[in-house]
Amino acid sequence: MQALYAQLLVGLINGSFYALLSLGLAVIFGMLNIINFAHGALYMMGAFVAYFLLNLGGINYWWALLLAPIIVGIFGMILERTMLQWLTGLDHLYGLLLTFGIALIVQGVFQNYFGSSGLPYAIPDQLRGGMNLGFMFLPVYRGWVVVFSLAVCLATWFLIEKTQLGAYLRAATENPTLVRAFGINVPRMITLTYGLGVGLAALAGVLSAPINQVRPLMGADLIIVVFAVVVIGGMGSIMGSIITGFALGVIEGLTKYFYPEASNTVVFVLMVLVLLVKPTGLTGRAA
Amino acid sequence: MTTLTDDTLPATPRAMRDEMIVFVVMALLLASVPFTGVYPFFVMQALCFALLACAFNLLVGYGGLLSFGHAMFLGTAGYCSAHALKVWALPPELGILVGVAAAFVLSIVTGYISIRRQGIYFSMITLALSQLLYFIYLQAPFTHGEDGIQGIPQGRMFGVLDLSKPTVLYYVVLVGFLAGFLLIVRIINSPFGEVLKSIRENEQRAISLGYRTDQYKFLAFVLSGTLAGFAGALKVFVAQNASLTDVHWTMSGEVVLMTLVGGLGTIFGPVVGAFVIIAMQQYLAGFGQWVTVIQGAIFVVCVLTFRRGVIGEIAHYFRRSL
Amino acid sequence: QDKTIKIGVLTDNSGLYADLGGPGSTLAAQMAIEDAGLTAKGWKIDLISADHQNKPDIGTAIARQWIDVEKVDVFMDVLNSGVALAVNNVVKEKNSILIDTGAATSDLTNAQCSPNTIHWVYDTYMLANSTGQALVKAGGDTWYFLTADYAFGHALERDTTAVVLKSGGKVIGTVKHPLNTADFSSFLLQAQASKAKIVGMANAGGDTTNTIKQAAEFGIVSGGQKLAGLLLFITDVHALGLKVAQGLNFTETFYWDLNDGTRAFSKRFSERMKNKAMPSMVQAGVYSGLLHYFKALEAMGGNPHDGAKVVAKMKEMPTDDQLFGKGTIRADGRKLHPAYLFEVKKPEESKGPWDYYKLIGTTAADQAFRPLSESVCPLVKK
Amino acid sequence: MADEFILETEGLTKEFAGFFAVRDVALKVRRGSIHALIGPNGAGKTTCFNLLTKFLKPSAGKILYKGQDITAMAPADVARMGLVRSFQISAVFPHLTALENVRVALQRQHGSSFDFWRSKTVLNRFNDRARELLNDVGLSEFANTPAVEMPYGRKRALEIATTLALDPEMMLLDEPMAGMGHEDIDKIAALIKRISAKYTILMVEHNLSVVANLSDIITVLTRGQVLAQGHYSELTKDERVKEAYLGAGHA
Amino acid sequence: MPDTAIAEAPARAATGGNILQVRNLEAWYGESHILHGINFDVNAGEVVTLLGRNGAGKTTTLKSIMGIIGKRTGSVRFNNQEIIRATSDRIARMGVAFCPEERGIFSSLDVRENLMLPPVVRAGGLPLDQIFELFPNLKERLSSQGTKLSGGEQQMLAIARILRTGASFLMLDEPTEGLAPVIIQQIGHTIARLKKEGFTILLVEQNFRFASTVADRYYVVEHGKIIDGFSNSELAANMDKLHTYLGV
Ligand SMILES: Nc1ncnc2c1ncn2[C@@H]1O[C@H](COP(=O)(O)OP(=O)(O)OP(=O)(O)O)[C@@H](O)[C@H]1O
Ligand SMILES: Nc1ncnc2c1ncn2[C@@H]1O[C@H](COP(=O)(O)OP(=O)(O)OP(=O)(O)O)[C@@H](O)[C@H]1O
Ligand SMILES: [Mg+2]
Ligand SMILES: [Mg+2]
Repeated sequence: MQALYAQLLVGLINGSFYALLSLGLAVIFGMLNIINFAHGALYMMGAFVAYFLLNLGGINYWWALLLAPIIVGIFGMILERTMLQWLTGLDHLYGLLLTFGIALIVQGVFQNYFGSSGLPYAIPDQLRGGMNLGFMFLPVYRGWVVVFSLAVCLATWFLIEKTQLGAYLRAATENPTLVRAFGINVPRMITLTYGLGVGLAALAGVLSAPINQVRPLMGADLIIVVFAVVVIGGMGSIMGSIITGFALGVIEGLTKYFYPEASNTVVFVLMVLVLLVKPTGLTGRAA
Repeated sequence: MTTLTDDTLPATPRAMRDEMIVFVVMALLLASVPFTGVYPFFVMQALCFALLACAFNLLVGYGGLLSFGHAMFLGTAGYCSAHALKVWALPPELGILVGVAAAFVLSIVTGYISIRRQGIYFSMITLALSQLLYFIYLQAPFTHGEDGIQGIPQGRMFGVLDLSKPTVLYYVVLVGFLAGFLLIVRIINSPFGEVLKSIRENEQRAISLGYRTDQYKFLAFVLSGTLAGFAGALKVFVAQNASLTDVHWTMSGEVVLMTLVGGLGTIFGPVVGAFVIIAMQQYLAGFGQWVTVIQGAIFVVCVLTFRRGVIGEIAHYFRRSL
Repeated sequence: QDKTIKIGVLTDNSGLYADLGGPGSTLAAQMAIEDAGLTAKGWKIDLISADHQNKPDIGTAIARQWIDVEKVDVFMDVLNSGVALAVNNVVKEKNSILIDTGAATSDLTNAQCSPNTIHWVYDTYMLANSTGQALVKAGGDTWYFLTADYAFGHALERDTTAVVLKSGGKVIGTVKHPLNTADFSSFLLQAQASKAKIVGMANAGGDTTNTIKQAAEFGIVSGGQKLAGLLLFITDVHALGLKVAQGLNFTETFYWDLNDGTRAFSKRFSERMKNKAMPSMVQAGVYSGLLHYFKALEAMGGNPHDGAKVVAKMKEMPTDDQLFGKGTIRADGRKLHPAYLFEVKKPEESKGPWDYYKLIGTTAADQAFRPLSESVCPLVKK
Repeated sequence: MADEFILETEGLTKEFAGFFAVRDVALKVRRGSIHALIGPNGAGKTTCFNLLTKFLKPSAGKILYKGQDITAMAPADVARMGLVRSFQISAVFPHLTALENVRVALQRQHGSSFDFWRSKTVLNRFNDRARELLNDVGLSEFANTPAVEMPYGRKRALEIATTLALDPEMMLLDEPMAGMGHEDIDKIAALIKRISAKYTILMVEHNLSVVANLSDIITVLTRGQVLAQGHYSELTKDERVKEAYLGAGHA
Repeated sequence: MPDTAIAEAPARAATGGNILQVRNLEAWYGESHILHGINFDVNAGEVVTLLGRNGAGKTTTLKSIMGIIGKRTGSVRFNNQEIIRATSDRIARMGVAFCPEERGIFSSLDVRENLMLPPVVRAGGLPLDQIFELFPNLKERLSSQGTKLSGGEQQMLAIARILRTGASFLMLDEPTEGLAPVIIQQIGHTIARLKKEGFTILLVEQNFRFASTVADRYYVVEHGKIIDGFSNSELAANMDKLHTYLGV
């Protein structure tokens, strides 16, 4: 029984990464209609930027948490301005391909310069060590990850769903020309939003740097699962992907305990089931 | 769905004549490969992928259904054929049949599950199904996991054609490809194909005309899946192995790329696309670590500048449908 | 007599394994050509390399083309078991040569052995054997396995379990995790709860490094358990950093700091590497394997372009080089040399960059690999 | 009696999350008549159409078509029984030519729509009939024009031709004249008049002169319920109808 | 607050005189040349109606003014400022509002969000309670998904949402299409009232009967050109010509 609690908690921790990553993806998909295949690569960049900040600039983890998303976000905005922008109004597929190409380039460049096995990034001193919870040993850093990502998720949700911004964005996805004709500078808004989504990916990257290796392919391995989360949550639904992210972490944790062989598969089984029962995902709007 | 294909092109009788001319030219070019010194294995491999891409294109380019799991048919047929040839020691023609049958059954099952889903959800459910299958194949004993099924005997087709001779194998693969290709062209230009196109254009309207659209989409899915399986079965003879690569999602992605690079919804596009991508993989293999960067750059350039794909751009330029 | 040689380095240039093979393997081949001194004696040696992207079908396609069009005589490196087995088949069919220094699968010299293939550096049987035996002897008699859930992981676990049991140890549990798992905390918690003295990692690549990193976080090692890597390379340790990797036990057959010979070569090698990395055992194997190949050709007085014949000659001659010392090649194609059990140093023990290992045990060449009596290879006469 | 009325509904109701778009509607459409359904915006006319053609599931009530209960049928099957609709927002196959648009419907009628092994040249046997239909709606010169490139009014006409190709027994037309210029309106009105000899027509339309000229009988819907039914001349005198629909200014 | 703004508006109109001046406007959809030199003026406080057959280019004219046609040349001056090259968001913020013929209701937004979507560009828009008074249906369906509205309700919503923004120059493309006679009358009243409050309106209409109740002046568009123009008082005299132009 104790072991079960431990698995639940661990699942929650993983869930917070899924939530954060799929949140960024959901923002970009739901608001901009871009299937951002480069998300994994940008997540990886977040981790690398944190690494550079520390090792080249002596800038610590806490600043990295702020700076890396901004730096990668700006990179994302440049991508949007120079490339993605030209795809508005076209089928999803083109955005997917373009971002896939971008992901290949980014990963390739990083691999070329930093090898594929990765670089070490240490847990910040303040968050080192762990607590014995009785039923498990909880590393402090993991606790921090859960709390922090939950806060970021909720803040993003508020920004998009509870302010006018969300409505502008959704409308702009449907008919950018008309929204622009209402007096909103749609291109700028889209660029900023893409930056926001990308920044969220980078933030997840910084958070994961001390836990996982900082490797060029760290995001490529994750991206498909994160896509699944977004789909299960209902594409483009912010709250849907947050909840699904956390829930999937927990379900995966339980699978790892009861039937570990299936823990990579469970997400896809879940996805098939959810889509069969609710064709637009758990909280999805009609397609 | 916003249009993926270049629909500004006319579909006139002239188009069908153009298609026949290009087809004959293509067949002659391919038939002369063994005499040109071009390396035949490369061409054979490309032919298998070309057939796969054509099958995929049938579904997306004409049925409007973007499958993101087409590798599952390729891989399943590959594994089943390989197993039949190696373990059951069946002759090549039966080995192919086993693979195609497996893909056929799989496409019925997956089609049944996925066909009612719309747009991006269809893509995602096919992706999920193929991922499920990937993990099953990763663990199933008969696939030999990471190592794959290796050293598959090529055997004698119909007891006479010695497939271990590259030239014989080449022509067998070529005939297989051309047959598959012609079937696809016929499907596209058939009464069924017309209905499929109209469903893609406006499904609600098709329903209101009394079409049970799910049935048409299902048939298209099964045809496409089975033909993709045929490609997978042929590929076994070329590569002489069946591995996880063929069921991984990146393979499904590659098929999409091939089709797009060549021109989605064009008849010859997927063939050209397959050749371009396979050539890229072959010739970039020497570029060391820059391979992925170059590949990525090519995709980016393609999407930004020649969105209609090679054939699509040509067809558009001459205002012909190819 | 024809005195031309063409060498093909077929490796992973862009993926997961690019650091331990990749461009470093090509460099090692280049150095072997330079050091062999054959060019001065009128030989003409060409070197090409390509990226198989870890895909067996790309691997076989390149292999075929290299043999048919480029006239490549010998394939080097070929890491990734799936690709290696596929290339092994092509090489046999076309009577070429494969000196595999990168793949782990012991099938290359067992069920799938071939008169055209030599497996140079290490294999799964040897890793399991050496690490398992040494750790049990050192008191690690209870084991818990974290096993990658596919053929490779299963084989590694099975072989290690056999060794552990034979040496008097006990396996008290195992958990199978899927390939490419990002998070191991669930599995580590189970390993921790088992209280086994040794946590054996029957996995590879990113799975292994992630396990190690997260084990440090969950205090596995500081809690008194020992981590045993069954397949790990110096490049992994470098990537992890000593803080995290310290205390790890695992087996390699080459380390740059073993003796003067290895140090001399490694220093030259590292100077020519872009990131100043020391050679991995795979890269070292490329160098050593090629030198032996050259020796055989020289003894034959020219290149007969007949794979089986050259390999037979190579098996006849004893091997000897700076990197792996004296050794032999068995009938099944297995190259024999000693295996070393290392422990990763604590950060304070390390005297400089790449100073990572303490040697804690050596298994003699004739003990390290699968005995011929257990072999099913048809080339072995019984 | 089932013969007299081709379509009947009993207690037809559609609720959207607490909002009754259609409530307890009993409609009887006489065979061979032109029956108009009018009412203020949001009265539930389109919803009624959607219910009748099964694009929506009724929350309650029963639909009888040719004496048969079709309440639980699928939309395509209803269409196959000869009950065919047009859409309020024009619905054509945009990248097919006008001829092909019509042919798709003919093809459904005459089978061979699953034949994937035959050449589509077999469809040419439908060309004559398709041209005839296009001619009927005045689209002869557009036969080879893709539908996207046709002006709006022509698209409506094309939609009607496509519907006619199915040789339905009953047609539901949702605002067939919306957005048309005057000449087109007259053309389509004449067309409807002509085809009504053969088919039963149920039609929604806001253009009063059209309604007045064409319809045999009119049902007025407000807030999902039937307010009145009768001939145009009767209804224009009805105060309730004036207030709810026609407006004060209407003479 | 709104009151003062409304009070100011006529003053602006009086001094400004000519509010929109279109000269030699040409426009293309991709390759196809649609407008071949449109010339007309709209004075402040007027209701001007563009008439013409289907496909004459009326909608294209409005879109070109709004800056949402890819390629356009010529001159469009709004309040004496050249806007032919301005982006549509800038034009909107100058006080031009556009209600498209296809309505452009957003399906991912509910009715309230649709209504509140266009940002207020200046004071003087209609307050919500007045809007609901005009279109009671909307008030009832506030939390319904935008495109779930009936055809006519969508039209109401499309008009309502630009009345809120305070733009003083409105371009309405066939606002009565698909509306019940009662509502059409109401819209007529609304337009009259807006005019009184100083709004300027450029209208495109097929429903000539409706147009004649609100318009001050007419222009007739054919094949991408203005071929005629007259004021309401000259209407009777021009009826014959109109017949040939429009087939009324
Ligand atoms: N899917 C739906 N969900 C919720 N409400 C709906 C839905 N469809 C229609 N409604 C509501 O039902 C009512 C009736 O709509 P309907 O489209 O039938 O009106 P109508 O009579 O055709 O009007 P119009 O003449 O304007 O087209 C409207 O108030 C509309 O908002
Ligand atoms: N997106 C487009 N691409 C190409 N041509 C177009 C497009 N939209 C309209 N057209 C063409 O431009 C011409 C003018 O169209 P416009 O919509 O301005 O006409 P309109 O006067 O508003 O007609 P209606 O009364 O039918 O609304 C028509 O011939 C039409 O076919
Ligand atoms: Mg309606
Ligand atoms: Mg118009």
